[in-house]
Amino acid sequence: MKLHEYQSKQFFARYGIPIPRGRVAATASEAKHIAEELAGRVVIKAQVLVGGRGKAGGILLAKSPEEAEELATQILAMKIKGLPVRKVLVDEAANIETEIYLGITNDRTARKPVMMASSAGGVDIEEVARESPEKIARMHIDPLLGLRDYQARDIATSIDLPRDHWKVFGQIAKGLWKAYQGSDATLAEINPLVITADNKLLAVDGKMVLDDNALFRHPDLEEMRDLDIEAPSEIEARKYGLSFIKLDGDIGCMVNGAGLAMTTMDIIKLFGGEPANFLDIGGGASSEKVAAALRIILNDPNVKALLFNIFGGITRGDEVARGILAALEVIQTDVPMIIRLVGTNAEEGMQILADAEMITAETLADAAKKSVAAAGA
Amino acid sequence: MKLHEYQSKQFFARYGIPIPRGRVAATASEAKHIAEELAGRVVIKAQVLVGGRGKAGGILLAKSPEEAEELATQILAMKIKGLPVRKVLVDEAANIETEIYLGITNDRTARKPVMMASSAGGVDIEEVARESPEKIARMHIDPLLGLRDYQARDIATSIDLPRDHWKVFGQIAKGLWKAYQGSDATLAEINPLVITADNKLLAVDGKMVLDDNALFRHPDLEEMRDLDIEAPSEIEARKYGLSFIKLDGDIGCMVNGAGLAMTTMDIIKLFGGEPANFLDIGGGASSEKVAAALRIILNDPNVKALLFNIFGGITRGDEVARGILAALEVIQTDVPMIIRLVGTNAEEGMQILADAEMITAETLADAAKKSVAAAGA
Amino acid sequence: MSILIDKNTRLLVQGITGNEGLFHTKNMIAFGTNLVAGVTPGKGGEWVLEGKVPVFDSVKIAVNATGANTSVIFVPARFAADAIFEAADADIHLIVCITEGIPVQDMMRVRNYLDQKNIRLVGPNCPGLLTPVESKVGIIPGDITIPGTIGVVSRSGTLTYEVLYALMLNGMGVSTCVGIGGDPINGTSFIDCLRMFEEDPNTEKVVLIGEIGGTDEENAAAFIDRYMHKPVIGFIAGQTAPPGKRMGHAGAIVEGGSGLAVDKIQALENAGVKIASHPEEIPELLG
Amino acid sequence: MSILIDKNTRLLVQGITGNEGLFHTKNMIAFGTNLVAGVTPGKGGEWVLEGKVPVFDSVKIAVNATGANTSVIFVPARFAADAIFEAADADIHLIVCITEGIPVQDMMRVRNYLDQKNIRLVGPNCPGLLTPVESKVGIIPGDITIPGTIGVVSRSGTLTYEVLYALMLNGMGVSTCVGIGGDPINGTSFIDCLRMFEEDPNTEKVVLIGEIGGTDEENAAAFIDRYMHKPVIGFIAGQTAPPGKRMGHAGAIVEGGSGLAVDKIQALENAGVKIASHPEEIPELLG
Repeated sequence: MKLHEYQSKQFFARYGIPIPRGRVAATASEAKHIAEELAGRVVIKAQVLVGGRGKAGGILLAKSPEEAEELATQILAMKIKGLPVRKVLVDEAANIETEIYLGITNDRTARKPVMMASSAGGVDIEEVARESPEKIARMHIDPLLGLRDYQARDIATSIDLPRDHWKVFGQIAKGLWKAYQGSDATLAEINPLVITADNKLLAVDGKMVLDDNALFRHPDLEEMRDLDIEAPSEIEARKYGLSFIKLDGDIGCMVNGAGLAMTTMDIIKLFGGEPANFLDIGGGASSEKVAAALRIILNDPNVKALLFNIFGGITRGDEVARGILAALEVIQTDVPMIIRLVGTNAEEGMQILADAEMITAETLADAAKKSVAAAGA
Repeated sequence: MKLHEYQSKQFFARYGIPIPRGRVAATASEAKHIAEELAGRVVIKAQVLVGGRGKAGGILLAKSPEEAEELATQILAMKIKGLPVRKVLVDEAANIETEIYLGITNDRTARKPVMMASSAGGVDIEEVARESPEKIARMHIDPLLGLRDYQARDIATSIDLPRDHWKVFGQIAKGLWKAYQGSDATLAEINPLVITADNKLLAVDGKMVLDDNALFRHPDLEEMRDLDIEAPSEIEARKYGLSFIKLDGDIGCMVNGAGLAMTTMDIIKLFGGEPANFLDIGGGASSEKVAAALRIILNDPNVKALLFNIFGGITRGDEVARGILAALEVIQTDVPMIIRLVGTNAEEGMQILADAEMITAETLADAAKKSVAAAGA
Repeated sequence: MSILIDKNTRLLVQGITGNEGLFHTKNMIAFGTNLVAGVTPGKGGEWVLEGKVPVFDSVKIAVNATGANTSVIFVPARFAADAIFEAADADIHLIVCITEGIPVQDMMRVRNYLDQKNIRLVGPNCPGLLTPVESKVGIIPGDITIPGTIGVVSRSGTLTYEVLYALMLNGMGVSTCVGIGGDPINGTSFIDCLRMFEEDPNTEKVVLIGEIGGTDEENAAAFIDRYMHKPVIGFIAGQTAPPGKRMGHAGAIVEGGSGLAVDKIQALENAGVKIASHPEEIPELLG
Repeated sequence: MSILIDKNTRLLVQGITGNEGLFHTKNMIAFGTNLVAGVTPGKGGEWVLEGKVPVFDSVKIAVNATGANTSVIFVPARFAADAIFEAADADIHLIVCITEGIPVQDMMRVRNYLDQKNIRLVGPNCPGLLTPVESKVGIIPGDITIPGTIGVVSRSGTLTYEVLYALMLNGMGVSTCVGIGGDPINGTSFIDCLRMFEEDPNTEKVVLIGEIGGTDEENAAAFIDRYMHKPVIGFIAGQTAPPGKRMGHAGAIVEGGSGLAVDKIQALENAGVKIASHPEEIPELLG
């Protein structure tokens, strides 16, 4: 789950990280009021959970409250990469001398958090990582000990930070670590962390991504979830505990197990089709869950065929079959359905579906071929 | 540094440990008001930093606010093991069914904190440890990981705690761990942790000892220090960074280094004398510090002789000698002084003291013998 | 005939009285696993499955009473890290964690702790292990394998069953199948299993089933290139997965251009691994 | 001729630009210690003692530049644990911490961390080590020992000097003197040193100087009884110390009836150790 810039920065501030004065506004007149309070140049920043806001015109500088209102009006009317801008952050404009990158994420390979810093801040850090990895200093953090003071100093040394900033930088780095750990983040970054004209460190932009699996520990953060970022069908799916991702193809698929679901998508493509979604109904799915999954897939008008691929283990073929029948009683559809049931109670499942006019398949390859054919018909 | 019962329990409550309703009072009328608020039987408990309050009559039960006032008057007039009772805690009386001991301390040998629990709570746990150690369950805590849930359950199992209390006991154990860790304690204990007649767990008495070396991290706790527990001379000594402990003998000693100071005490005893104090002036002591140390020792009217034993390393003999002279200019004293200076700048030191009419000694044994003789004269 | 588990495995089930735990305990016993004990705190003294399996309050007590040497964990995600610590501290030397959805920072602490000791964790978020005829630890269906000489290692669940089933249909037997799980931080890597299969005298060929996310397959390719003598057949799921999206498994995500299926396939092919274009092609490539 | 430090010791001083650090750096160099570098964060690039010793910003940089293999720490107590971690993570294999007053919970974390690695810490709250003629790491005065075959290990500072001085006055030389420090949680125990002295071909006899508090002397007695062939002479300070009071050293306290001098003396005597009644008796007992 991603946090907005303003949420991330507020969270950082709790841990002693200096952030610009500012507030979030949902209307242009609010933005004007905030600009009046801040008295001076302000930055109006679109709060959307995608990168490239700046290039899209979502970050603008206003010299007066009136201009702030005008620009906020303009930004609040925008969509950036398809996402509507519902809020803007109005921040005091900083006089930036230097831009630094500072972030913490999980290093899967090292199985430790890693702190990364670069004197080439302010831009896309993944681009820096690709094109000049030597510009990024990396420091693994022992998850049992946490970030140590000397490590923060080593990072400061690595990016040639002037010595008079080491102390505050150390506090910021420790604060970022505590924010990361205290929220079960998978990413916590300040980009840019700037040195201002009056020689202060300031976290001008911030980003946090939280571990969905740990949100039970952070109900306050869970409440910050922005649903705009997800397709309505994905929100609906989460309600039912389904793992669903909408794609652009025309062959819907319902599979049990994530790896098998990906494989089903891949094999559809392999035989010339395009999957309309990723959908894992999980282990031991109930008929209600199956019915919900079916509704969600068929809600997509692009879907021209639907492939069920169920390898029964914990999931029982008869239960899945009953779910499909239950859903089809409610939903009227002409979409051809291809079904492959293997494993636990597969035969019973096939019997239940005997009257449902479905195309059956023995193998996965066969099922994929038949689906591609059905979608093309 | 020890915390009072009421301070410890308030600290425990911050970490979710259930404590009885109650407040501390410095006067009997305050105690009466608190008893009125609590409406019911209350316990009046002397707040002094020594054990055995109960046996000394410092813990009494009051059935009415009037009785509370009366008993508080009585307790506030007491001295327990020489310490004046300045405050009483007025707590709602609990209906106690079972008394449990739960504590955390440092295990020096294992180099880990250890949680201890016993179903034989309410009494002196050191006595239980001596006489029936099998009644104490012990569980080491990994200082890098902290107390884990399963460990709290294992402790509960070990003391045969009824299962319906495991969950709350686990929260209390975790709370105690956090209190211990969060305050840099060397001891945090609940004794007794009781099961009440209405089947609730309640921390009826609590004790915390903090690590003096870590108080820089806890200025709020440092403020709670009760100076009554220390001899005025010990408080004075701490101001000057001197390590001083008052004893009952008549030979004062001033030594550099803790081990050597103990050895000096031991050798005085070995040759038939009794040391009046332990005093370590520390490494590289300044003449100001030496002068302060001298004043503190000579303030004790029992002192009949004073032995200086200085092994110069970082501490310089001449500096010590100058400190002694400076102090003797201010303090009038007839106490005979024996001095042994060895090591760095010892000769210079002895020259400085040449006119001071002091008894000199070459060896430690010689110094001790001369001191004993001087005190006996 | 196997790696990690065999006839000598004495299994303990953590979370045995839950629905899932009980269901799979029954299946593991039916398979023939030597399942000696269960643990559910607060239910010590009970028995499950008509008195077949004793339940204890803690792993330590269970180990002392039954000599269990392996544990399989079915407890809910928020308690699972603690269950792993408990098993590790009770000197269980093989811990298999089925649970899905453990917070990743919990797993980093667990993994860094276990690395100090000599304890193997398989999973979490995995189907466990199966050695035909001898022992099954986890939830892999017991009726889709026959004994043989093919070692199978996979990050997936049902996709693994698909492969096992295809092998069986083609008369091909398995030495041991290990599901290492779909989480970004887990206990056992492809390399760990490849090394054991390489050393196992009864394994002749290995099937490796990877998916998008991370670099475990790339690391495996480097290992195969340098150290493996036995043939390895591979399959990588997620070629059509969009970047930046978690494909069900917490670890199945392409991030910052890393973790792509195409790179994994390339790395494995460079190491001499034959890559199947879909699971049912695997028996043919093993042929 | 020694344990732990010798001519090959390449020493680095953490906290070199502080008063204490600088003072003792000068003394260690005067003694002949091969002192190659200093570390003070923020002062990298400077030199101290008229250009004799380069100062670096971090231990890692200093180790890379100078090949230091041993570190001595003079930084203030609140930063000392971090300094130990820094040295440990830079692969310094012998860390000597002079600093007094480190919080005990910091030391528990440090010690448990170091135990996972193969790194020896001596101290904290100790005078360090001295091998006559070869190397001095810490603050033991350099002029109160002559080379010889007696190993000295002690929890104390000036009391140790007292003993060294008495040995010298009696013409007795020392192989290595180790001050293990007066804190309740430290890096090196009596047993660690006894084992090294037992194995050191140039040590013939050992002097052990203990004090009240803890059970390190009792543990040493058990070790001596079972494994030591070389004679050990002991002295225990604090026979007259009252219970419950910390006698200067954080670790010198009799608690709950444990840590008494009389018990330590008894244990050591039972193990065949001759106990001196005061320090100046030690040369006689070594006789």
